[in-house]
Amino acid sequence: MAKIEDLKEEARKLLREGKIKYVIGYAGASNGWMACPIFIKKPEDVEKLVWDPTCVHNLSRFLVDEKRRKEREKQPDKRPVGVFVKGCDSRAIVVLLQEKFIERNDVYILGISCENGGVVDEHRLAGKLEGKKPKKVEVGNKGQFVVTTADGKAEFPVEELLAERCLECRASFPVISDILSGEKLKRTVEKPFGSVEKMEGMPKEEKWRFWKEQIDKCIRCYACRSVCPMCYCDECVVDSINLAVSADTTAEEKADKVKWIQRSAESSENFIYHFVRAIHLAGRCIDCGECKRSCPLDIPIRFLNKKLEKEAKELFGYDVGFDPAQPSLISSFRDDDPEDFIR
Amino acid sequence: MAEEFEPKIVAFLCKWCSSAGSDLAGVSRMEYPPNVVPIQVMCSGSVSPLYIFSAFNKGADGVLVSGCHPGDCHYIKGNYYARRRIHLVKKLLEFVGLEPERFQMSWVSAAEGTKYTQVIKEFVKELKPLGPQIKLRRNS
Amino acid sequence: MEKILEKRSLQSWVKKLDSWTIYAPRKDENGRWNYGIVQSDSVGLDFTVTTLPPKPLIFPQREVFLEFLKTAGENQETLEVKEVLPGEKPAVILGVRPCDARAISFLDQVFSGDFVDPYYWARRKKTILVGLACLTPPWENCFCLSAEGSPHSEDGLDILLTDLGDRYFVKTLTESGDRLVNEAKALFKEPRPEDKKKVKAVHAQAEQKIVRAIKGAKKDVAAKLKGMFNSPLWDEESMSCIRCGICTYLCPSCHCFDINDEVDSASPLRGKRVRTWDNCQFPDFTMHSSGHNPRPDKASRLRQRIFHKFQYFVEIYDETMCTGCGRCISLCPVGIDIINVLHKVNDHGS
Amino acid sequence: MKRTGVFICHCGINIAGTVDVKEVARELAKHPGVVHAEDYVYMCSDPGQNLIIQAIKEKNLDNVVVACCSPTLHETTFRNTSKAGGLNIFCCEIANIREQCSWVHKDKSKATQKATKITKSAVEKVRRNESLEAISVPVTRRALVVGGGIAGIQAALDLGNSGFEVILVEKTPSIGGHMIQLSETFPTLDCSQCILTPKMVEVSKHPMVKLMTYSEVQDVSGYVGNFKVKILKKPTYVDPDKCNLCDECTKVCPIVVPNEFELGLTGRRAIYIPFPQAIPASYTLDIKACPGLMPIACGKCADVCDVKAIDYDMKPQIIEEEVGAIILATGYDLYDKANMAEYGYGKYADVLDGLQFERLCSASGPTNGQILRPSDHKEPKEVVFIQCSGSRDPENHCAYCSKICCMYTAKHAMLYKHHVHDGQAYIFYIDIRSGGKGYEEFVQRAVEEDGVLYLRGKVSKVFEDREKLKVWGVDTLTGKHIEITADMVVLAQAMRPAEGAQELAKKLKMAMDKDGFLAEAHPKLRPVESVTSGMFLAGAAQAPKDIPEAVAQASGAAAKAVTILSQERLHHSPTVAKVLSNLCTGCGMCLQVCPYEAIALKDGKVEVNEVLCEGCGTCSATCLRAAIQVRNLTLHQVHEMINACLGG
Repeated sequence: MAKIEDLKEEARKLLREGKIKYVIGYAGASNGWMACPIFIKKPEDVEKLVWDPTCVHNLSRFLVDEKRRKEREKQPDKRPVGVFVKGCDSRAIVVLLQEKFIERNDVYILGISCENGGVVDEHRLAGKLEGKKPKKVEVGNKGQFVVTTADGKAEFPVEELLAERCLECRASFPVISDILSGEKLKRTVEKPFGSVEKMEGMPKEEKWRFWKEQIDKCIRCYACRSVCPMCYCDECVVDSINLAVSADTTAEEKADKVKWIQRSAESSENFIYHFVRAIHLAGRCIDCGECKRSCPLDIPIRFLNKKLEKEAKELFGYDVGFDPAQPSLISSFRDDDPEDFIR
Repeated sequence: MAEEFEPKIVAFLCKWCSSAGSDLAGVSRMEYPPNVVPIQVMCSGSVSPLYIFSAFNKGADGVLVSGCHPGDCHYIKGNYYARRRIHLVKKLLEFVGLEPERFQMSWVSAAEGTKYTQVIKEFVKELKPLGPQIKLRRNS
Repeated sequence: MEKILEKRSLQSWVKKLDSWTIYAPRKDENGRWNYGIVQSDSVGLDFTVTTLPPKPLIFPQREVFLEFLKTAGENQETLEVKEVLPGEKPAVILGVRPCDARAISFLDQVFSGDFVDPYYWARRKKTILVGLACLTPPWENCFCLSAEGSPHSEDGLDILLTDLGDRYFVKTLTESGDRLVNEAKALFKEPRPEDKKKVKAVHAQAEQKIVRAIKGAKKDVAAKLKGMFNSPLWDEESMSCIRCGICTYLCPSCHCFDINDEVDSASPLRGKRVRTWDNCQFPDFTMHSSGHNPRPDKASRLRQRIFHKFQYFVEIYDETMCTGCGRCISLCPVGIDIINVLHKVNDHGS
Repeated sequence: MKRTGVFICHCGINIAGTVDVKEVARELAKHPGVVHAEDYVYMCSDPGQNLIIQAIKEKNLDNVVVACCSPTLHETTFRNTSKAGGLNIFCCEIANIREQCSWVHKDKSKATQKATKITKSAVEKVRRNESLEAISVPVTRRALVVGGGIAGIQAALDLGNSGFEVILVEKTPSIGGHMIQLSETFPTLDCSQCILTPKMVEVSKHPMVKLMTYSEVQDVSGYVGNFKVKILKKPTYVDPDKCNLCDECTKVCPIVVPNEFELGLTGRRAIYIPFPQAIPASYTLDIKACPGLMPIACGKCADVCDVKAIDYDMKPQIIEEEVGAIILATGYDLYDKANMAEYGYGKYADVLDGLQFERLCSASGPTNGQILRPSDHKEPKEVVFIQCSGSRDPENHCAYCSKICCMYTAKHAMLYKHHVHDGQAYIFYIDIRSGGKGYEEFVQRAVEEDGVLYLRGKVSKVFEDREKLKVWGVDTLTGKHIEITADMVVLAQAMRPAEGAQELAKKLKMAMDKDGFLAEAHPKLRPVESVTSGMFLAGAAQAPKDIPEAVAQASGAAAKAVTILSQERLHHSPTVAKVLSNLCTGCGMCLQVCPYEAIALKDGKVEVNEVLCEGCGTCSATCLRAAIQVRNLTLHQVHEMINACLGG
């Protein structure tokens, strides 16, 4: 079973020896029962690190910030940063490496295998607790989830509380790491795309009604793209492109910026935004589920990405986030890619 | 009597094959419905998904991307990238419930004026019963 | 005036209010509450807290200011401009939490002064806010008391309801409130002395139940902040920030906006001038057309959020622009906690 | 806002018959930025063009849209007109309202609406065009030819004769390639060496050709017109200027290794001359075979050399050259017999491949032109030739047809009969492919005059049985099992790209096809050009070919190279990809999709080599950040065009 103590010891050692700049990990939060990201610079603070099924965040997202920070600084500290990763998070790092956004020695990867577990889904847990507030969620000795509330402890089978994406996860262990805790258990997932298949089965108009209702809710707070380690563009293409400005850009050109979508959070504009994000994540999304979790309006954004993950796999035999050397999904092709949809 | 619905279609035609094929249809005085407004691009591989989404957003009832047949690309392999990219876009649009007929891709060579005509005729015919595309259209 | 309304009469009251659109909290499939238009027979007030505050009902995320159309004749061009003022039916928002109502009173101040915003006020004047006092904190991160509010604050409200078990204690606070009660006079009874006593008691109890608080008075925070513009604190506290807009878009008192022309057609030139919410946490909020960004990193953006709420706003309006609703704390995807940040501000340099 | 003029051509009634051109002009006049809109009966006529020039001057136009026929017809015309009016050629765009509108529609009102949209779309585009001038780069007027076989020799000669300096690089000690190993050539049966050696001599003596044998291309950088090449010159340890070809050294050399030129049928010494007619005529000391380059280890050759031509201290040299064009003629090798399990993995001495059989037939070969079994030097009385050995077998070997085997097998059978009159030749074949001048007649001659027995079918097994070879096969025409007890079996092995050619192609960043042959830029229209501008293909490096085809392609490649070398400067369309480096994150996806290797990563951002870029725009559709876009067809331009096409 994954033990965070080994990783903590390693983190402490690395910090003490000055081999890494800081460690990105999980700690208890002040705002509720879920863990939150923590940035540890001193070896004595390593104690604060926790590992439990509420460690949902994909901490590789913060490697993007680290890169930006280094770019801004005149004399950047180029030591690697330590980062705790689950299986899905590690695959995000693989994609970042694949796209040369970071280099392998920018990061010291502290991997934790979810083994047969994963992370809890807030809504599923709330459903189980019927109004009671959770205080803590832990993994019990038989792998079950133990939830502490004001009324004491309650136990649940893992499948009942796991996030849907964890139930569909085919590699619950880090595929790349410098130190690994826990086992690389091969899981057999009967329906890795079950949730998407359910939606595919809906009649066309029902699909549309579902998505229209969901996308109408969007207020374009952009939490989905902000939390996403793959959305590392300095400026999203759907925003007016400001960064393209150079010294020779004329005022007229500035005024004549391309506007793919309006700022208004209207249905049509929201759709385009979510389409663009989905298509830009095709072959890049590693299904960490953070976009869905972060959405304050519970839009199931993950399905759009999962759908394209499914197509990438089924149409093009493309697996995301296992091999940093493979060409990207959309910058490669096979001679026999299907073309039955073409006239 | 209400006027018959005339779908608005944007067609992205690659310069070397499909646009040339469309020119051939013209030279041969073939007739097809005037619903399609063509945009000539250098290669089907240069058609960004943004173009397609944007066309629907701006009120297109249908969008066509047309390029050279596999193996015939003027730029060797642009149409292979297009094939993959466009396929993904198509799957995505269908996933949210857009009618599959609204977004199509074709291979039309410079010699296939007849095929171009046929593609347009069929496209228009398939779009007519669907009525205007309001799902993704701005201000609808 | 002070009245009693039996809980079972709530729907009958709403039924009488047919000259208003009635908004009340509704629960979605994920268990989240949000305001929506309701019919009298589905009105209920057993909600916790809405994800979005009632702010968008008065200050919508998108507001059309004017429509324009340029037509070219043979020799001259004509430009038609038509102002579009909100023309919706008057509205009643039922079940406004006191913190959210207080926030609307801040917006009232912002949108008046030297320039009275006609769009804001067109809606605001036609909207009646019926509040519901909190008897237990609706969620774990409420801190209204230390934000100079209270679970039964009356600021910004037209009516405050207090749940007394089988009945609501109804206190009207404005003429509009009175009018709303008078629409169904017969349903409202005079309160008994024990009702009044009970209201006081539950209000006092409610205050006791609030666990979270900002230590330190607003003046101290504001003064402290003045010297902290260049503090390394912002960098540290913003480490986990992901630059999303949840904290601000969902804040009941944040009100920054952007104005854009949405062009529907180039010839003839036709479109709308539109105001949309904007968000100081977005990198492009302060992006200059030169490509230069004076707030280039998330530290400077977090600093802006705190300074605006606890320093700049205090200087102008003598209020902190925060009512302690706790949304930014509970909904932050990475657990950034404004109370913690303010505590660190307070501890700064000591 | 830029001032645009719109000119709508009637094209007689070709356009005006279906499109209300006046209406289009009226609509366009209302379009923002359009300050002038007029129609005219023939815009391409002199008066029509003068209208445009006049309007540009009088109305102070910044750009022009001509709504007329397809841009393939008059784009150049009107761009030149605009230039005459003082505008950059990119300030003019064509709206195709004839081929794509008036000629294909009948409903006048709808055609007019469509023509209006097409024209507005062109206005939106032209307003955002940049004024650009053709990209111009100087040309290094020399060429590099890689590979000294017949294709390379021919290309080098053609280039040299055109007056350009050529560097001909050959990796082995002598030029000549595989052709010099052949005995006779089909269909004329003239002696291969007799026709090739004069060319070898010519190229080696050519004043414009610098011959570099025993040399390999190590690295190529730069781009069309401006390549920088690093060539490794391997040491031969023999100074060719001093060597007088006395051959004393080989007599004392104690080492014997298989002779490559004779395909292992005989041996050679560690110091050797590849074959008598080798060019350059000089010895090479094979460092891999030599016991050591010092007198202590052996030193016999140096001792015996009177002219002191042997220099053990000779070092490899890296020679840098600058060239403007490169021709690759790296040739082929035969598919290794060791891959053929069914034919004995090449382990039976009397199972030969085609090149070995050539050497047996050759008068200068190991048997002096007598056909004898390698195992016992007896004359074979029954010889089985197996075609498609390794070719046309997608499951186990190569999927493609090696093209020349049908012909050379017929030749082999014929030559065999000419040598062994009482022998019998059998040929197992799948099909006979004898397309080519005189080829079919040649095959018929083998059957009719020389009594060669053609058996349609595949051989399932070859095995040794009492000093003979048993060949089992099926005649698919009769369906009968066939067993032949043969004295010799000759395999028409498939042709593969030459050893090392793939590594070289990678160094040169040249595309290869799925079989490892070098890929041509277009299978039909650009068969001698590679995908990389300035690099050309000749001979079997591109695909299996016979001698005349290889020679023809070599001359074609040379002519193509001359189109570059004959110019002082190269001009290239400026509508190429441009990087917005603020947005680029260096993910390299554009680099992966670029068919021309025109994009490179530098310091975490990509850069476009404008000379190599053809402006296809696949990079721009791939980029997630719109950080790479094609000039004058940017995402923004297309966005506005879409809007105009939809009436917005």
